[in-house]
Amino acid sequence: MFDFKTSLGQANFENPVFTASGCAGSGKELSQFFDLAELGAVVTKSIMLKPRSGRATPRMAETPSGMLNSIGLQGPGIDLFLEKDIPWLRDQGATIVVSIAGESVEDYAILARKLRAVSGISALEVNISCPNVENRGQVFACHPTTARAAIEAVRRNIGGELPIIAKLTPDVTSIVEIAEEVISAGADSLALINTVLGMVIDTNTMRPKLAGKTGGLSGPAIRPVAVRAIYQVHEAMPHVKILGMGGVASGRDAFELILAGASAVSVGTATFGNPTAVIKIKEELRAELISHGFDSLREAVGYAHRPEGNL
Amino acid sequence: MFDFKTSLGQANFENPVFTASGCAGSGKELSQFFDLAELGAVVTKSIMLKPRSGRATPRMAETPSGMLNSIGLQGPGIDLFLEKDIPWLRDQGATIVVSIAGESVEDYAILARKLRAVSGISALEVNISCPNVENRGQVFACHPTTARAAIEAVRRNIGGELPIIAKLTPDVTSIVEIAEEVISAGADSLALINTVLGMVIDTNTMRPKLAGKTGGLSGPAIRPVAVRAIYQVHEAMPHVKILGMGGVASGRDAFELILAGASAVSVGTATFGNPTAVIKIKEELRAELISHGFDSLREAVGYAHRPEGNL
Amino acid sequence: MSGINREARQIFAEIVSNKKVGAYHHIVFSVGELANSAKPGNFVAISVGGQNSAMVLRRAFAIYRTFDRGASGGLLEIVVAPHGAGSIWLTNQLPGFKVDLVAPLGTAFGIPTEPVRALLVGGGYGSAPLFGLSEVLKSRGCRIDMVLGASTAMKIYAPLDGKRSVNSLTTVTEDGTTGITGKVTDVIPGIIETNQIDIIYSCGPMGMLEAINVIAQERGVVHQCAIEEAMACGIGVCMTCVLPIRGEDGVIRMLRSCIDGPVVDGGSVIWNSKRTIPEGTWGRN
Amino acid sequence: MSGINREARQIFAEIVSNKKVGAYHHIVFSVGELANSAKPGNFVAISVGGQNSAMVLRRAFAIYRTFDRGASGGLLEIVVAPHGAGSIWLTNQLPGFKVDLVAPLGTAFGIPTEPVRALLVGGGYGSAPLFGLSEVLKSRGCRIDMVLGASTAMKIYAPLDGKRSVNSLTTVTEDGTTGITGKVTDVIPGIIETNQIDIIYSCGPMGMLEAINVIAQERGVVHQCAIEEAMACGIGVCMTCVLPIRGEDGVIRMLRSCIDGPVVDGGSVIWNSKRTIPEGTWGRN
Ligand SMILES: Cc1cc2nc3c(=O)[nH]c(=O)nc-3n(C[C@H](O)[C@H](O)[C@H](O)COP(=O)(O)OP(=O)(O)OC[C@H]3O[C@@H](n4cnc5c(N)ncnc54)[C@H](O)[C@@H]3O)c2cc1C
Ligand SMILES: Cc1cc2nc3c(=O)[nH]c(=O)nc-3n(C[C@H](O)[C@H](O)[C@H](O)COP(=O)(O)OP(=O)(O)OC[C@H]3O[C@@H](n4cnc5c(N)ncnc54)[C@H](O)[C@@H]3O)c2cc1C
Ligand SMILES: Cc1cc2nc3c(=O)[nH]c(=O)nc-3n(C[C@H](O)[C@H](O)[C@H](O)COP(=O)(O)O)c2cc1C
Ligand SMILES: Cc1cc2nc3c(=O)[nH]c(=O)nc-3n(C[C@H](O)[C@H](O)[C@H](O)COP(=O)(O)O)c2cc1C
Ligand code: FES
Ligand code: FES
Repeated sequence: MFDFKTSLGQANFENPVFTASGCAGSGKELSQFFDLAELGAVVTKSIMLKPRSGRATPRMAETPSGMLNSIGLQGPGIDLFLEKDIPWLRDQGATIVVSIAGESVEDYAILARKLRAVSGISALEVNISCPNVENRGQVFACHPTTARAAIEAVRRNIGGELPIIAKLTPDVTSIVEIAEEVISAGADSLALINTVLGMVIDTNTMRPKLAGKTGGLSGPAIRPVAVRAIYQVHEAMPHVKILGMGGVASGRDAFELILAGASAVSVGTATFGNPTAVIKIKEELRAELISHGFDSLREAVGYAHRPEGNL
Repeated sequence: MFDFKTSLGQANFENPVFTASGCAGSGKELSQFFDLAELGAVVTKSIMLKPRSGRATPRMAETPSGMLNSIGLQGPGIDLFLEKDIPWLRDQGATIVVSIAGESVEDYAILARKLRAVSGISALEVNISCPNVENRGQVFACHPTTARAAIEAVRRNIGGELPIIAKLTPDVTSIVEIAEEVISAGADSLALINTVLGMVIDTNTMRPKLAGKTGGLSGPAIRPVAVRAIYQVHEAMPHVKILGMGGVASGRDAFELILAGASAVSVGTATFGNPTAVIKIKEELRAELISHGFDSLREAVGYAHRPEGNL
Repeated sequence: MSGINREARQIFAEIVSNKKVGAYHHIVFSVGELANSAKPGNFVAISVGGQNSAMVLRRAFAIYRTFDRGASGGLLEIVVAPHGAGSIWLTNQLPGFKVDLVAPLGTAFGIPTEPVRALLVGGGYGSAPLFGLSEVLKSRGCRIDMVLGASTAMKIYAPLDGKRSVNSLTTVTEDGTTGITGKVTDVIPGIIETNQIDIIYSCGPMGMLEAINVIAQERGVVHQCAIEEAMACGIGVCMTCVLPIRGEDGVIRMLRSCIDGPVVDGGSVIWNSKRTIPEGTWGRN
Repeated sequence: MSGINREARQIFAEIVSNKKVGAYHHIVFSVGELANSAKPGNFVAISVGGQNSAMVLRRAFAIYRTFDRGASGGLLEIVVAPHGAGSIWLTNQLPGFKVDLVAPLGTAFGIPTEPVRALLVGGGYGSAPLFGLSEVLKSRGCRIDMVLGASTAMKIYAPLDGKRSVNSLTTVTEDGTTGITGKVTDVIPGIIETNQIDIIYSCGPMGMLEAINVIAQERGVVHQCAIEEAMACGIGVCMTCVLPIRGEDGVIRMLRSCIDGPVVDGGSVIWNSKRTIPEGTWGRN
């Protein structure tokens, strides 16, 4: 019997294929295409303290083998989210990972306190790839000190139970440095990678296409960046579990991230091109692992790091 | 009459479309497909002090809308290069930009001294996106201090005449910070961007595909990253001229980089897919500029930065 | 007019025919039972570029009409303007080729329960969904006037059989190559007055919809319009396609045009807000 | 055997025919005058995936043969194994479709000035360039033995008309579905001895070329082989396709297999050096 189970920190999952935060809402819209309980987990769209309109439109631009987005974390705020989305997801039998995002260290602390007593959540993904209003809009995950502060605030307030997955941006000089910092600050595992900062200029209007000017690049175009980041971090900290993401559109792609060191994989942009992508990828990944002779997913995690000479 | 001329520092060019360093050798191989004198400039492959075998193979992997390479700066060394390649290029009537790369600050200094008296060179592109053997293989352009040291070494040794174009990597937390540093260290203008660090794992062998494990991602996949970097740096330092590159495969793409703030554009990976890409892009760019009503290339540089409301 | 379209299915649909009509391509797909569940106003989302395409997102097209011919024979038709790389690719596919298609998506035009006097206004290929709508309205005993506008005659989509179900048809082109010279908004006020229009249904470029809306609101005419926002997913999960809409509670929210639209109440839209979030929008900061 | 192929041209070439032959596709292009300049051993580089393809690099294929029928009628033929996305795309293109093609590229097999006894060894589709070669050798009065090997019969490419020009043909398959069961290297020593072979020409997988080379060097037979390295540009500008070759001066250099190859002297190659730079290579540090 092939063993597809995986874990991130103390959280266990039936299979390693998740939705990516911001690419599946809170699951409702995908549930008409498949049963959410079939997923390793639903990772919900990053939720903030208060309701947020998000950025003005245009919010997206297609790019070669990818897309830019600048949603600006539109959402209902944590209270409405806990009142409506979480009970609904629980009713579906979904495994839930809640993603949170803050504008200040205090935001993260409050979000963690609001979540600590909520039942039915398997883990917290802490999106620290967002602008810190207290520090000239600099992204938390871009600097060791602010990355640490955000994660410490969550750790202090979440209590002992709920595992913390810190989600990092690749837009840094050394992602290993940031990864080490957030792990020492109390994160249990890491989510790699968030989108890559990019821009498209509309050559008709001759201005940036997105209202927010810059946006986050996602999709297959960035997969080599994701694989590199996961590989580097797994090499530096082989015992830290990684939730990998970035351009996964097939079981082969998911397998590539797992060989690099991911224990589970989130699927984002691929869902936009194909509403059933997550299910397809899960089945393809299982077949891929079996055809390469693995008895379990766990054996394949980081397998690309084995010493030369080993088969 | 449409004015296609451009300049970088004190160097003037008949048109703004160049080859990208490492993607056209020293011009010889392309010269059977078109006349090198038609190019804005030939930017030669980064040359080092000594002959170099480069890295082991495999050295490349195709990726969605891009490719990874890890050549390791294979080349004959500066002496043979000056003896053979430069005279040949001069004979072709080509406008020449020489790219140099070093493993230490001292290397850059020596390279500059060897080049200062050479005639027929329009500018020096200083590739500082390479590993510094004196500093744990860290890339010069990744840190303000090492980036500054390399550029200062060139500035001190090159004399007053030859303009310096500092070529930066996008793999940093803030490219504006590095850009400001190298300009204050004496660079006249900037080349943006070098490749993005990536990795591909071969799912058959289940190991990194490239012998060098990581490689540089280039091609259309990274164009949004290039546009963003050029836009940010032009916004911060509008008077510094930029040689833009990254995923340019058509005149529309070149126009996009110019609107973002590039005064000239280098074409790299597109040449691999199409040996005459540089010429095609030059003609398409001219048509694009004219059809948008520009009388000169200069008017279009950074045009995407004009205030809202302006046409 | 809101929420998830529970009928949406993902299928591989074979192209049955692909014909150039004026500036457009009229493309017919074999979709089986899916044809039953589509309503006027709904759209389809189609993968473009084939395998190994650099285009990762679907393209949205309004459903022109459907034919229910049972499980094997259901047809779905669209009208495509070759615009950029994706739509041009689609117009180049030949009968026999299968595309990956998700439909029906989005909201439908609201159908009045009693016979009303309806004005249908289409801009360019925006006319396409109006013909299916007019058939439904006609079957409900409505009187239907139709105005179609475009820059030039080639861009007026008005098939003969489509015209059958309307009581009057006015065409307007900016260059005067067919019909009246001008814009649709030049003739709408007159028709509203003469024919005592109760409701306007519109589909076309945002600028046109906005101008129609001004006329409709001034005259107190209900206005349902099908909007066109750039969409990444088409199914409600990406939040790229939003626009500001005032709810019945008076609060402006950024709603998704793919699931709370494309058909929306023109009077509730905060028009001309591109590149800004209107003051007072829920969660604006 | 070195340097830039001055004959290389970039053209749009129409597919004249595309037929499945065993495990391969035999594809014929209309290339006009370009057919004149191709020599056995040269290759073509073809853009794949069409417009908006996510594949940015050309694919290389050995030229199987060319027909000079003047400016309008010249033909160029290749044999393609459907391997990954790019080659599969190519095998799916129909006659009438035009591809962007650069040819002839690379070095050609060296032709001896006097009649010699030649052994031609092909692995899989590696047989393709050997038929054109054998015609040239035959016209120079050479005696030609040919050995073709593959894992299975379907992967032996040996068209009837190709066999005309050889004096003997031995086929070898690993699974025994045709010819002798085994590997080409099982039969080569015997043929060298019996037929007093002066020169071996080979084309096929690197492992096979290396094994042939051991046999050739042991017996002092000249060995020209056409190698296959992953190539990004095919024209000498990217430096991805290199392999270590010992020059006449005894120095090992990383040479480009696209312009200093694909045909190289087997005796000068430093075999089995993948993922390393051999000790003593020029510029190794
Ligand atoms: C609800 C809806 C219904 C539509 N109905 C029709 C129809 O019936 N017939 C028709 O010809 N077209 C219709 N469109 C527009 C059609 O989707 C675009 O023309 C098409 O997406 C352009 O893609 P492209 O690759 O050709 O252009 P590109 O400009 O290359 O597309 C690049 C990206 O921008 C998006 N985009 C570009 N233009 C538009 C646009 N006008 N609207 C939305 N997204 C755009 C694309 O989806 C793609 O993601 C509709 C759009 C929507 C949202
Ligand atoms: C000089 C030369 C001559 C060749 N002659 C033939 C021939 O006559 N018939 C034939 O079927 N094939 C031939 N090949 C191999 C052919 O180029 C590859 O099979 C093809 O590039 C695979 O592309 P793909 O997209 O199908 O596979 P993918 O694996 O998807 O290709 C991904 C990338 O790897 C490269 N690549 C993958 N496999 C090879 C390979 N074996 N050799 C070189 N590059 C590779 C591709 O070019 C591409 O850049 C030749 C290769 C070379 C270098
Ligand atoms: C439209 C869109 C919205 C996103 N929203 C979020 C978000 O709210 N929180 C977050 O952590 N990541 C967000 N992401 C990033 C994804 O979760 C993921 O890290 C990234 O897109 C790379 O994966 P992909 O290439 O599979 O999309 C978003 C991505 C997209 C495309
Ligand atoms: C095969 C290859 C070799 C390269 N070699 C160099 C080099 O020697 N020096 C350098 O500064 N940049 C080098 N580059 C980077 C290019 O000059 C360019 O900055 C980058 O590829 C982005 O442009 P592109 O997308 O048009 O290729 C190389 C790129 C490639 C693909
Ligand atoms: S298009 Fe994705 S939410 Fe509407
Ligand atoms: S393939 Fe580019 S140098 Fe040989």
